[in-house]
Amino acid sequence: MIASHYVYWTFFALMLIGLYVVISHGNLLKKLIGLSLFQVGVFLFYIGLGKQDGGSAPIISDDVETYSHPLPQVLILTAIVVGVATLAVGLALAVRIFEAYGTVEEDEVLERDSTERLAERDRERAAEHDGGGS
Amino acid sequence: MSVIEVLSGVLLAAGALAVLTGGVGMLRFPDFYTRIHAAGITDSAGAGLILLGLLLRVDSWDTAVRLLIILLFLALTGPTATHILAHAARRDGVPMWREGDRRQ
Amino acid sequence: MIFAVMAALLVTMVLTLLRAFLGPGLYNRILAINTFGTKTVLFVAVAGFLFGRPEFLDIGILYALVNFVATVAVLRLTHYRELVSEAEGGERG
Amino acid sequence: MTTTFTLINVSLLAILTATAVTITRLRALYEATMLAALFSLVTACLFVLLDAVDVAFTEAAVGVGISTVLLLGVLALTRSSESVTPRRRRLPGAIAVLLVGGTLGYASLDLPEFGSADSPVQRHPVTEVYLHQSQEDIGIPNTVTSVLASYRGLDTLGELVVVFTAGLAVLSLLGPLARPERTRPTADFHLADYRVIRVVSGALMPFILLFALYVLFHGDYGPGGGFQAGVIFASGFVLYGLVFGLDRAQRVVPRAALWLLVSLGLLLYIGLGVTTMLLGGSFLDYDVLASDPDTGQHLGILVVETAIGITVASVMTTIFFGFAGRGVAR
Amino acid sequence: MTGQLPVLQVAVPLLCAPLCVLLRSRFVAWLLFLAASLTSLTCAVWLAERVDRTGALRYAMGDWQAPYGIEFVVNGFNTPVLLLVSLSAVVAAVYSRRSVAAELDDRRVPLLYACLCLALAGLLGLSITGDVFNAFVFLEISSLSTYTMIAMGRRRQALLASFRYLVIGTIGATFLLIGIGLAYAVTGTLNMADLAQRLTGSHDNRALQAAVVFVFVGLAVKMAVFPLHAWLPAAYGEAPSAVSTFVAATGTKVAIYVFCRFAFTVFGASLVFGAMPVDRIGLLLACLGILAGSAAACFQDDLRYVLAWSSVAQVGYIVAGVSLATTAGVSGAYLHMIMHSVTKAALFAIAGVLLLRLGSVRLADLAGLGRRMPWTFAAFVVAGLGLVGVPPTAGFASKWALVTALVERDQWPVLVAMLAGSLLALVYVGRVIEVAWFREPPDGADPLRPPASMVAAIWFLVLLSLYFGIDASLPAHLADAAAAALLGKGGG
Repeated sequence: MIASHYVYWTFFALMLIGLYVVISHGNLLKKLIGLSLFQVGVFLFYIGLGKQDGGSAPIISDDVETYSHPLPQVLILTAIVVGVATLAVGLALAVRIFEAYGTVEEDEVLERDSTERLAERDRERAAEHDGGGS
Repeated sequence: MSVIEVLSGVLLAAGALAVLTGGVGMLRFPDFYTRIHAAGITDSAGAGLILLGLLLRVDSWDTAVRLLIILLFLALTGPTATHILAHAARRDGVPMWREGDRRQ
Repeated sequence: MIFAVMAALLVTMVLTLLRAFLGPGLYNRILAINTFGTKTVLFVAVAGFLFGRPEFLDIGILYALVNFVATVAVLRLTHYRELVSEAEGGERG
Repeated sequence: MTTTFTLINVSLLAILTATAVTITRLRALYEATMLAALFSLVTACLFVLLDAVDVAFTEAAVGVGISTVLLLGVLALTRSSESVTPRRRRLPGAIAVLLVGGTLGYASLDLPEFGSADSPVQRHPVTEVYLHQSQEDIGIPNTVTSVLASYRGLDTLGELVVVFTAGLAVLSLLGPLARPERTRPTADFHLADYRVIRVVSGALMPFILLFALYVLFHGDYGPGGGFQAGVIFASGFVLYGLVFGLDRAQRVVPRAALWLLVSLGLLLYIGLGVTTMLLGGSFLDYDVLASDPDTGQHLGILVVETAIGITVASVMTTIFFGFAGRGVAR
Repeated sequence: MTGQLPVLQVAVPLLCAPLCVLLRSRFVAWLLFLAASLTSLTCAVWLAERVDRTGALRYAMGDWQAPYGIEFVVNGFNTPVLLLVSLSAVVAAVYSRRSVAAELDDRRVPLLYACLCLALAGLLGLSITGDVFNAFVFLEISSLSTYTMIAMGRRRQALLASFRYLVIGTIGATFLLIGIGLAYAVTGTLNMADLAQRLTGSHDNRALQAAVVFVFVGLAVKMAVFPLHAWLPAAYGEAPSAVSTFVAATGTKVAIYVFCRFAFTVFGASLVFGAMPVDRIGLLLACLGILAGSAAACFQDDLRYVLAWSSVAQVGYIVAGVSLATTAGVSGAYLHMIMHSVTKAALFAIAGVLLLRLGSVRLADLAGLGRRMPWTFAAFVVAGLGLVGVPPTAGFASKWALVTALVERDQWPVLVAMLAGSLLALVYVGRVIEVAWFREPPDGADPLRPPASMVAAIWFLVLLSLYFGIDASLPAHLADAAAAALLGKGGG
């Protein structure tokens, strides 16, 4: 079991490390780094599925007999591209969030939003009160 | 065993040795500036010797051309990278180690 | 012989990696990672010969290229950060 | 041979795991980004080892050439150190990791052996078709390219659309349409400090572009193809922009041209599909492009790779200009 | 040319997206989006009609037969979704012209239309594809364009909403990818029909069971099923109104369809609902979702957040129907999907009009609306009652179908939750009506005239929902055909 599955387990461990970073870290950029780690784990898992012992890259040549499977590689090429596209959008959003809030920590952003909302409500209350009084 | 194979073996062994020395130096040297020296050994001597050793083993010319291109590329970018690194480190005031200082 | 070279490369990778983990500071890490990049170029070349299909050396060329681009990017962009933060660090809070 | 493979594999996996753990622990984000680049390099080596040369090519180009540069660019624009993760945030992460890890571990008990020649993946008739039948159907040695561009051409179109969408997103969020209200001081790059790098980069530029073209057209025979070529083109421009400043880079490739190219590649791909439909085949059936199916497939794949190359190169350059332009906005 | 319809459905919106960017004119971009959605609608009607007559259609991309290539499959189970998505796109196109012009700065408008085209293409492709990995790609197209559109919202909160949706959505998509990978490891194929065939008889394969878990958790994120709904309220509440109108009507619905497709036609009901307790978990989460979503909706003070939380609850109703795994349940779920989509699109469209004319949709600012915009308010009342499920609105017909399906299986606790959810819906809709009708408008407020095109779109949706409420034969026929096709009783 260990000899035949250690590779998968390591890939799974990489996924979990990434997942942990995405969920528990509050820094938006760190979250994105974690997201890439998570995805890389999945990519490796797919490629692992296509590997064959003693196989070679699936580029046909006369003096090679066994090849690893090309399909997982094609899928992962697509997935890598999707991953980098998502990363780019996420980073652009992070830059804009920093410009709007002055921070890239999720907790601080939420805090700033809620203080803004509270301030607004207070203003409203005050306005209502004035209206009732006069 | 032909002469070329022996020669290639010698080159590869020398390259492996250089790479290893560089690696150990990378870890053991006391500060950034001395470590650049270690990096230089692996980048130039190690890479060069290994690639030359491999070059003697190729059997088709297009592989040989690619090896040469890699060699050229490493020879061009390696020193440049270390140069600007040292430059930038000095600019940012990375401390220099002198005899008797604590290792970093 | 080639296997010995591979082993040496792997050991060096680990040593360099330790330097990258230990730092200290940004520059030691950049240096370690730059050196590590060279190791990976060699790794690809040697692996090609080790497993009998040396025709994929294009990958090595690419590694050398992106390694250089990344190093330049680090140096450029870290330097730039200081300029910006000096100029308006206070405003952004 | 298998022992050699296992030894190398285990070392790389160990390096990878150690790097991942270190990344999570580092709070200095520049350092974390650098280690992420290193992580990418090791992953790419692992891909080479697992026979996925095309994937290794892409992972190195994307992970080191694009992701790292973008992350560094963003760090330059924002804050570069992470605040301490409060204890209360750790619990949900730990729970999710336990649940997912448990499920994955459970799944692994019934996964086929790693590297087995007898797994469902290898036994499925698709394998035979992609590896051998494709030599007659399409006639390209690199089966990854033929599966990518022909058998599963629609996935690749989808991938290109995703890239296009990312380009749109960055344009709309950071492009010239979304100027920050506050202008920043012009960044002084101290170009004179870096004479060596300017000379070297200048010398490398034509070589990089040539290499990109080579990768584009050599994709049928070796690792490479449109996407990889596009990324190499883009990293060439990135290097140029980093070394010679954004202004000069934008003079070489003006924004208007980029806008045009971004759409042009995608239009070319979809247009190819529409052409095959007009010629009486189904969507992306390249057989109808020429009198002889083999030539038709070659032509179709060439057009597809070129289209991908154009869009990817221009989108990645647009994205880089978007981030870099944010910093030196005047 | 009619043989090419399945691919035209997706290819035309895809073609329009780069053209929008290339031509860079607001009007042309709008026209392109309208043309794309009208073409899709035409194709969808045509396909629905053909499937109804002749059964399933298959289209092999690049003439590579499945499982070697990718195929599109049109069958009873996805024609309702195709119709729903393309019809919503047409309505959103009519509606968006004025709304987008008011909410976005000029130069970004073509980009928004390009993203709308891409989202449309992504959702249609997701509904029509017969290949699991291709489904992932289309899912990412639609998601990525949706993130982009949400980030175009007016307030800075839109940025964080988009970012959180991006992170959660990507985790969901990656889960889907893991699930697909595990299923691939067990079978070696990615084609849905081939997968289903190769999976029969391997119910106790642990990797396969894990694949089911991952695929469903990944889709649950996109569906906004109760504990994974965190992204939805802010995303719908902050997006530009045209976008929330379109996405609220289609986004989660298509994910629910994909869930059904995987559950019934890929993994098979005997594995998913027999060997694994997905039905019980589904019903539990549905109840929790209905209660939590409705309750949260009652405490919002922004109209769009009220509607968004109500969406979380409505997803619960649909999931309850699907989890029953009976023909009546699935048919009811499809019916509720259609009805809710029409109703919710109308409500978000109304919120957009209010945002345009009042500058805010906070409940406090809606005071006296009934007198200032009587027609828009009337539309809100009708659509709101549809949300509650009062006869003769659309909501009643579909909730009734769900209730009968639940009674048939003796699921009384779920029924109680649904009734409680409807009562809570009465509370949150009632709150809005109370403010809008009984509170005095601020001094000096004049009657407001919303733009004609937006009113037309709203009233089209409202009248459609009324019509479906009175005569539900068309959607009921579609829903029955869908359930029959999914559960393998006819249709093929």
